[in-house]
Amino acid sequence: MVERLQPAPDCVELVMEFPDDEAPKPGQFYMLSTGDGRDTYLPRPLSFYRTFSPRRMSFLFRVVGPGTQALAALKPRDRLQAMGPLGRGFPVPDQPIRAVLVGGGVGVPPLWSLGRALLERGAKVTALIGARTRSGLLGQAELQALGLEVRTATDDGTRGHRGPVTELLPGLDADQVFACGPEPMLRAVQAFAASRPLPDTYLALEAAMACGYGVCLGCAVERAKPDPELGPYGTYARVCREGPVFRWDEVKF
Amino acid sequence: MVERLQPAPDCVELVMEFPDDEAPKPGQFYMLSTGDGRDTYLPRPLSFYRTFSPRRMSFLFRVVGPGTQALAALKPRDRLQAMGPLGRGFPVPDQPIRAVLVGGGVGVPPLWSLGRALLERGAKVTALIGARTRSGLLGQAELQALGLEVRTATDDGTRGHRGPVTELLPGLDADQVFACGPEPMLRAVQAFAASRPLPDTYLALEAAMACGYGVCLGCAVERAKPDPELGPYGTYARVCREGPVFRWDEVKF
Amino acid sequence: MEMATKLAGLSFKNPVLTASGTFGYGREAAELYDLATLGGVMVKGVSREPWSGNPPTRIARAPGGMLNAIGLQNPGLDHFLAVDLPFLRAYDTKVVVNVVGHDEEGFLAVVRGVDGQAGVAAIELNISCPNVADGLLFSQDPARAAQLVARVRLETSLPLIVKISPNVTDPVALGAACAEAGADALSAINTLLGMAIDVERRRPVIANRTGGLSGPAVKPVGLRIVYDLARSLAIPVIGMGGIESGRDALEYLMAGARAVAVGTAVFRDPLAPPRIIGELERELEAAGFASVAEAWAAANPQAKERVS
Amino acid sequence: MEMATKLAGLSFKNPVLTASGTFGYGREAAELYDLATLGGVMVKGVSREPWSGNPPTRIARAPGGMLNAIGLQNPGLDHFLAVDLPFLRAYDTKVVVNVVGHDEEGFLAVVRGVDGQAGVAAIELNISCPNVADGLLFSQDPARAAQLVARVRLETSLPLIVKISPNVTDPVALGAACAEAGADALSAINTLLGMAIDVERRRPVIANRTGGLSGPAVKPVGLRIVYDLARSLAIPVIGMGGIESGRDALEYLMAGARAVAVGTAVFRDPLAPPRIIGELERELEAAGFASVAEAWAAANPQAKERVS
Ligand SMILES: Cc1cc2nc3c(=O)[nH]c(=O)nc-3n(C[C@H](O)[C@H](O)[C@H](O)COP(=O)(O)OP(=O)(O)OC[C@H]3O[C@@H](n4cnc5c(N)ncnc54)[C@H](O)[C@@H]3O)c2cc1C
Ligand SMILES: Cc1cc2nc3c(=O)[nH]c(=O)nc-3n(C[C@H](O)[C@H](O)[C@H](O)COP(=O)(O)OP(=O)(O)OC[C@H]3O[C@@H](n4cnc5c(N)ncnc54)[C@H](O)[C@@H]3O)c2cc1C
Ligand SMILES: Cc1cc2nc3c(=O)[nH]c(=O)nc-3n(C[C@H](O)[C@H](O)[C@H](O)COP(=O)(O)O)c2cc1C
Ligand SMILES: Cc1cc2nc3c(=O)[nH]c(=O)nc-3n(C[C@H](O)[C@H](O)[C@H](O)COP(=O)(O)O)c2cc1C
Ligand code: FES
Ligand code: FES
Repeated sequence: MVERLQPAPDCVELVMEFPDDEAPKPGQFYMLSTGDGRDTYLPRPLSFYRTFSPRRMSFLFRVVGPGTQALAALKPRDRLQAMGPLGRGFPVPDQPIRAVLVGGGVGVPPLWSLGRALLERGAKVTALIGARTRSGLLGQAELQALGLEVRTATDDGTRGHRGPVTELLPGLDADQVFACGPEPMLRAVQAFAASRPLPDTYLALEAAMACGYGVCLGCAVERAKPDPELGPYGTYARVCREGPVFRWDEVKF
Repeated sequence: MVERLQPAPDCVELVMEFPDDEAPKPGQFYMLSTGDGRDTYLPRPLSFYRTFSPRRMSFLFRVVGPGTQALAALKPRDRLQAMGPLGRGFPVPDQPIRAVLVGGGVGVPPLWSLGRALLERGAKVTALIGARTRSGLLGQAELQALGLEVRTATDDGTRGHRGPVTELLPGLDADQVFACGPEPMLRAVQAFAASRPLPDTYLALEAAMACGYGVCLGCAVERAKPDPELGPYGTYARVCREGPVFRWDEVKF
Repeated sequence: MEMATKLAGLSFKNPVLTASGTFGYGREAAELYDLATLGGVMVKGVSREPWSGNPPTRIARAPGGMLNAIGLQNPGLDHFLAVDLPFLRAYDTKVVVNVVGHDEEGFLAVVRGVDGQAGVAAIELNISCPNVADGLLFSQDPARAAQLVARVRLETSLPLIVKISPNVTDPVALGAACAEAGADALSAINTLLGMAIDVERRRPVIANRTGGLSGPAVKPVGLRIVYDLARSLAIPVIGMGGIESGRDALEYLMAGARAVAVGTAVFRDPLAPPRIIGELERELEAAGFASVAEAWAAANPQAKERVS
Repeated sequence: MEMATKLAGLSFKNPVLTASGTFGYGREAAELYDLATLGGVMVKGVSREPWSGNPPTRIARAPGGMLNAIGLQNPGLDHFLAVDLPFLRAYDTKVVVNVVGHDEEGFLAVVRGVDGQAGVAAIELNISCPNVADGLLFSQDPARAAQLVARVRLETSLPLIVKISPNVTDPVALGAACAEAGADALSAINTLLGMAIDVERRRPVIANRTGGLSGPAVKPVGLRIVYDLARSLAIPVIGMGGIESGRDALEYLMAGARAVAVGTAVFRDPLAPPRIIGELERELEAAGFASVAEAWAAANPQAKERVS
């Protein structure tokens, strides 16, 4: 761990230096383990946020329980275990599309690298970020610094649109939507993709995870259209392996 | 924690600063807890070693398992929980006696403050310290610095007498013997006290402890002469409360 | 915050008790804080005659907890009545007497002895100690447990709490048999049978070979058993096993416990019980509960017991 | 260091296997290291038909471990035989097929299906899964377990391992009934029934309400059960529960296990099994043992089983 930033009262951004330089794809994640604390036996999944060099990147997270508390308590030069990059990230189209990114709360991290990759391919990218209140809006400056247009929404109207961030969607022209955030927000994006329709809308999901690499079957999410060949076995997909990014119509939650 | 010294390959001395200045008596101990590691749920008992000021003292210990490993991994300015001083220490006679202190391995810590207290009362004090090999001899310089005469013994003869440190006892004139160290050594001191006889010989015992303050009954040691009033209940004494210092003829082990 | 709780006809000023065997008879803790802050005190097991307990080593560390095989060392009924009870009686807190015996007569003698004594709020029958030869005798067979409870019931009108073992196939069946036989409440859980191996000495660490596992490691097992008991039985439950914070205490209340007890945590932090009372008050508030009663079984909608 | 171990007529190159359900069918680990380094692989439970498993949330953290209620999601026998077994067969390691069923017929169908298939070294009957409705059915009654084992015995000459539940009053009685009925070995332990409460959502964290506790927290329980089984029964035991280091593995061997399995530890460290093999070699050396066989039951002098 190299540096610790605090972009919001209950959120921490940790900059880390990795021993190898396996470049992650937007939407992929890492399993992070700290020490041998009693409540941190399982590693915790976190999306990577900004990449500064092939071996230096950051993680942005909200402190909600013992795992994120232990991470937040790290001091520069402390070491931790990181496994990754893991999972299937966002498919980045080669054409210069009109993309809208939607990030709720700590759903912003995967959108940073996605936004950058889309811009590199000539896309026109708008990022919508939402939070309960102004101080919870994350990544606005960082996304703007990439060259994205950023609009904001807060539940209490203290900044930007007052209401769910997804209410900004209908006003935009988009070929594809990419979203990451809390379940109700993702459900609203799903509904929007169905209504337009916007088939190439992708959602980054979360799930409780034990392993992060496909062996525990803990991170189940229901498939919308199970493969009939698999029978009941096809009911659930693994968020860590088949996801965390799914097309909007692949999953039910 | 203020400073970390390494007096022997597998031994560590930690200097600590306490928020209060309750002065411990020679032979008393503290229960130390570190972090919330999986194998360090229980605090670990350690005798205090040197006192530098009313609020600054040190602990000297051998690294044998997860508890002592966690203590040894502390860095200056890390904090830890310490409860104490606990237990019944050595009775320090007011007369200027001829005292012999016997310390085996990491049994040396309680002898430092005891030696100092005896010297203050005009006693003539000889300290015998033993170890398996030369590098395991602890506290020689520190005890000499107090003004004690120090003799050494090692199992392999690499320094001082070759053989158990207790073999040095018969050659000395003593009114009282005070001992701390591994069980076989304490048994030899017991036998010596019985043979002379030296009724005022005291032993500092160890036992597996959970609480250190008398409530768990985990630290049992058999009483040599149980109080008949107590019946079977009197079979065992608590090392943490009735001890850790016992007269040689109070306990069987 | 309304912290009072009622169970088995008893009113506790708050739902935090100290667990049996981790608090002696209160003397050591009383040097550190006022015992009147406690909802109640469950004393170390009392037997008819004094017991010596097991030979050392009695303690081993364990991941997230510890093992013990104290073997119920205690000074016996007479000493308890003459010395320990008078000491505890002086505090404004509820004293629950934990009772042990090698056989039914042993249990009955202690129950008769404490019945009617001033300062005894309730009796807790420890039929689930894994560390004495016959400790689990009554737990292993619901019919035997029920017979013991029925006989004890005839000897006392004090509220009768039976301590449930986690080392059984069906704790609910055990609890149901005890309820049927006249128990007013259950306490759960006692320790889990476990072992530690000393690699250097090539033998179990504990002289008794096996010991009882306690501490945070057992919390999920305790929560499950309390939840199942509360869902199936109409008598109240006192929850315990690995409680070291107000949050843990709240989880037990939400699982269906009317009160909780703090055990092993007092070894790491002698002030844990009063600390937990304060933390619980704040946790209740943060979780949006106006009282302990409101938190009761909030995560267990099918819980059966209603106010007693 | 002689690392080989034998049990139930099988020779393992070393005593470290991967535990069922924490390793899938080996595909993910094979991306990370050569499966041939392993003593053996115990695959995720296989049922006659594909099973969907439980709805999420399936996982919760626990002090010193975790809870899971996967509910035995698996692709079923045909898929296993067509896809997974051929994949595993390519590695020079012993494949143990973990078998599950809702009823006797379900178990028998899978046993018949795998019997005689190239690359299957042994069968492990999972009669102790706490996470499916009928999972503990056969564990809770030694007579029912014995009947199942006896029927399975008629269907296969493969070494038959029965997985013992820690959620029973008397694991030795269960093991004895299985041995009597024809089991060649036992594996112990499966997970302990537990629960976690989500205070914010006011409900159990896991959708299935209860889950199985695993990881270091359960190590003392596993050691105790392995020790008791080895002391009482003449058939060998594969020990598991909370093993995360070579030291832990050695403790199980010294308690009386002929081999061990690594489960939950692979979630924290996917390379745990090969790491533990290396560590075990050094631990054996440091403890003065010349072979795995010599360490066997070194802390359990009354252990019964002799070389098989
Ligand atoms: C692929 C992926 C990427 C992610 N990326 C990010 C990211 O970039 N930034 C970010 O902030 N988060 C991210 N998350 C979420 C993050 O992993 C969780 O917030 C984190 O694991 C929480 O761990 P904790 O120990 O701090 O909290 P926990 O308390 O373990 O879990 C958080 C919540 O889960 C419930 N819970 C789970 N287990 C228990 C239990 N045993 N007892 C009680 N309650 C329990 C509670 O409601 C609790 O509030 C991601 C998750 C996934 C799957
Ligand atoms: C009053 C008192 C004063 C003391 N003063 C000192 C002192 O000044 N300096 C000093 O060095 N020591 C002192 N000790 C000893 C010290 O407390 C122990 O060395 C320490 O507690 C060991 O803890 P650990 O976690 O490092 O090792 P552990 O591994 O917990 O214990 C050490 C040994 O105990 C056995 N053991 C215990 N539990 C287990 C288990 N679950 N599994 C396997 N093996 C186990 C093993 O043989 C192991 O080597 C004192 C003890 C007492 C009672
Ligand atoms: C050292 C020790 C001694 C105990 N003695 C008793 C006892 O005498 N009677 C009893 O019913 N339970 C006894 N118990 C069990 C506790 O009361 C409690 O049920 C158990 O430890 C679980 O709670 P905890 O994890 O908070 O300790 C003892 C536990 C410990 C650790
Ligand atoms: C996520 C998970 C899934 C499991 N699935 C199975 C299974 O399919 N069949 C089985 O017999 N045991 C299963 N188990 C139990 C393990 O094989 C093992 O017995 C138990 O977890 C104890 O070992 P551990 O503490 O090393 O994990 C599972 C355990 C976990 C954690
Ligand atoms: S987290 Fe283990 S399979 Fe996805
Ligand atoms: S250590 Fe608890 S009584 Fe002595």
